[in-house]
Formats: sequence, C-alpha cells, structure tokens
Amino acid sequence: MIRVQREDFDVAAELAALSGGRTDIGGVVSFVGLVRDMAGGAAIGAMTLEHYPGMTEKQLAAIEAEALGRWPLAATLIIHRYGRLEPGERIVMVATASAHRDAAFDSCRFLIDWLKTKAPFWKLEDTDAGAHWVAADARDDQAAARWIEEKPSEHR
Amino acid sequence: MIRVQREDFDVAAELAALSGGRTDIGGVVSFVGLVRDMAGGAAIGAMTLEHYPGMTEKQLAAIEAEALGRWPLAATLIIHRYGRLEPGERIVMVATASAHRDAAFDSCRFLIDWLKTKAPFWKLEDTDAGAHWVAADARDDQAAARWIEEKPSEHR
Amino acid sequence: MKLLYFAWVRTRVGIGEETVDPPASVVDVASLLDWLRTRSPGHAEALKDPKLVRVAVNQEFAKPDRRLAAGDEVAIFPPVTGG
Amino acid sequence: MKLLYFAWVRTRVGIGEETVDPPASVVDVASLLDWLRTRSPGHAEALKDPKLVRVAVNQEFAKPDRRLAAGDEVAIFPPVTGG
Repeated sequence: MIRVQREDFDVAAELAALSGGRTDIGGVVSFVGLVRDMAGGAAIGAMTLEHYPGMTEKQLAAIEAEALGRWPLAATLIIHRYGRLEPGERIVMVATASAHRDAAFDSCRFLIDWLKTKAPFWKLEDTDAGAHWVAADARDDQAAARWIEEKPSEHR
Repeated sequence: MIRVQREDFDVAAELAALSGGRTDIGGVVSFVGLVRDMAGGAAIGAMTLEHYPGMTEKQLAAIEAEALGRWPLAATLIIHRYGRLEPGERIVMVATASAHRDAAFDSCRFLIDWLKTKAPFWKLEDTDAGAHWVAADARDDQAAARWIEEKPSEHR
Repeated sequence: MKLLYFAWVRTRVGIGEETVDPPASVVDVASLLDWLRTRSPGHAEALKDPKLVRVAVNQEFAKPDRRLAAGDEVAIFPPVTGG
Repeated sequence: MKLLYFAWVRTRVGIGEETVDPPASVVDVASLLDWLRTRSPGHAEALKDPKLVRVAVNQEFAKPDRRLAAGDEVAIFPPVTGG
C-alpha cells in the first residue's frame, strides 16, 4: 500500500494492519524517517516537503511493485508526508513483511533507497543561516545503485 | 535497552520510547519476529520458547553493547519473549535509532543475526506430526558470520 | 504543452507552472530546455546547466532525447531529496 | 559444581539441573562431558556426540578446553534457535 499525506501517521496501527491476523509472516521490518534538528552543522527550525502530486503516487507504486517482484513479500507499505514538519516529526515510513527475515530486511532497505532517488519530493530547510533547498546526496545515489548492480540476496 | 519477558509488548509504545522527544534521530529501523503457522511443511499449532535465565540477559546485553560500539546509535532495543506462543504472536523485537539510515539498518540486522546464534533460546514446536525441538539453521550461522567477516558499511 | 517547475527550479523561474506553445525547433527534452532558457532571465538562470535538473514527461523520468508532443505535461525539477 | 540442561539435552538427560562433585579427572569442559556420559543412559544419549551440544561456563559460551573449578555453573544445551 502507498499513501502520500500531509498528516502524521500511527506507526503501531500501520504495523498492525500489515501483519494483523496473518500467520504466514515470520518478520516485519520497518524504517521510519524523522526530521533532524541539525544538517551539515546548521540548526534546523523546520522543513517543508514539496512534492509532485500524481507523479509521486506513480513512482511510489512502481517502487512497491518492483519490491514485490523481487522478494517473496506478504505485505508492503510506503507512507510519505509533505508540507511543513518540525524536528522530531515523522517524514516517511516503509515496511515489509515476509515469511523470511532476509527478504524483509532487503526489501525494506530497497524501498527507502529507491524512494530517496526516485520519488519526486524536495526538502526546503529553515536553518539559522536561512532557508535553502537540500542538495541531493551522492551517497543516496550509491545506495540506490546497489540494487541495480547486486541481485537481491538469496531468499530465506 | 534489553528485556526478556513472557508477556507481549506494544511495538508502538516501544518505538515511541526509542525516539520520543529526540531531534537528533534521522531513522529508526525495527524488526519484529512472529510465530508462523508453517515450518518445513508441517502445520504449527503453538510454540514454546525455553531460555536460560541470567545468561540470556548477559548475552543480549553483550550483543547490544557490540552494536553500540560498531555504529553511531542514538538508541537500541531488544525484547525477547519466552513461554508458549501461538501463530501470529510476536516473539522478538529489535530496533535501532541513528542519525543515519545505513547505521540503523545495519545495526538492526546485526542485532537479530547475532541474537539468533548467541542468545540462549530454544524453540519447541507443536506440529501435527508431534512436538519437536527446532534444529539450528545453518543460514543463521552464515548470517551471523557476515558480521565477523565484513566491516560494517560506512557510517552515513 | 503544460510545464511544471518544482523546488529551486520553481523559485528561480518564478512560477510553478505555465502553458506554452513551443516553436517547431522544440522536438525533445533537450531542445525544450534550450528554448525555455530564452523565455526570461529566471528561466535562463534556472536552466543554465541542464545537468543540474531532472525532467519528467507525463510523470515519468525522461532523458534529453525524449521526443515531445503538444499535449505533454513536462516537469522540470532538481534531483529529488525526499525520504 | 552446578549443571544445567536445556531443550533436548534436558529432555534426554531427564532433569533440568543437578549438583555434582566430579572426580579429579574432570579438568575442563571436554573431560566433564566424558565423565557425564558415564552417569546414566540419559546422559550418555544426550551427550553422545559432543559436537551437537554447546556449553556455557558461568553463563558464557565455553570451548572444550575451558578449565573448570568446583564452584562453576555449567550449562549444556543444543545450538540456540531463538529470534
């Protein structure tokens, strides 16, 4: 499932919905991304996430479909917020459930790595040095490229 | 933090406690392990987890300390249940919080991989073919060995 | 042709979207960017280095040689930074 | 010396723990296992292949050459299967 929303989300309820009532799931891996109060040495007062409505949903659905094709997953979830967020607030949650933990770990990391380089979101940080658009991080490109170059680890 | 308990736990409350009120955490990765209703083709009615009180806590604390030494983590959590558990019930939760997602992912996987081979728990499965002690899985040894042979990936 | 701008491309161009009727010289993404740079100082500033921007055509990432048609929705933006 | 057994080692030995006073020949983990096998058919069955069991001395994993003292707590069990 994918969701793009301004509002916060309830991690517990989301995880419960992912595995609730099912008995074929051995492991659930989740990643929750939060706004930090520091970036590159500058204090952040708040952050505004802009996105491209329409394309965002398409890209997230494509990323989710790719994960479902690569790993034997029982369920997947991507939630991404937009709008103004303060330090400590949740930005994004990705989670995967599988019979096997390696599949859950690999696919969860894949989701966030690809999302970081393929989903049309942009961060505007309000810092004590003024507002500025966050620059893309080459390490995110490397993290995403890992999933092109390497085959997923053997399914467990 | 480590906890060994018979009772279930509340994933949401645990995650909230892990990152709550902090603004230096960029990502929280969690793994929740559940009882599956099938193992090696046999239907499982229930499972009983035996452990070695005293040594369990020591081993979990040592595994947690190792993770804290290897990665720049803001918080870590290991909860492991014992006693009788039915399919769909939670067995274990490990979670790590860090400024950087790669550290959170690597350390969370490290915690569960090492726990699987170093924490003194044993599973007795009630299947339709009778009760039997689960055999150790060589893949778990391989997963744990990864963290001996490889250095953790570069901190992000 | 509908154009959308996001993040610092938007702030430099000065508008979030516009509808344009490009000349016949505009056949693909690369030639669209070339033409757009002539439209205003803001466009020129935002698009001065094509390597710094990404383009999506009809909500799919597109390369410079992607052919364009009159009804396309073309979005121009910096490399993404979500997650 | 306090001995603890877990999982199928426990069920094969038939008891979860016992206190023993081993002979002088027992100096390390390996010689303890050798001696224990002589105590009962259950012990012999549980410990017949030392490679199949793991040993902890004072709640730390121990190798066959780990030296033992009278007050040690020694636990014998199968490879762990938690998580």
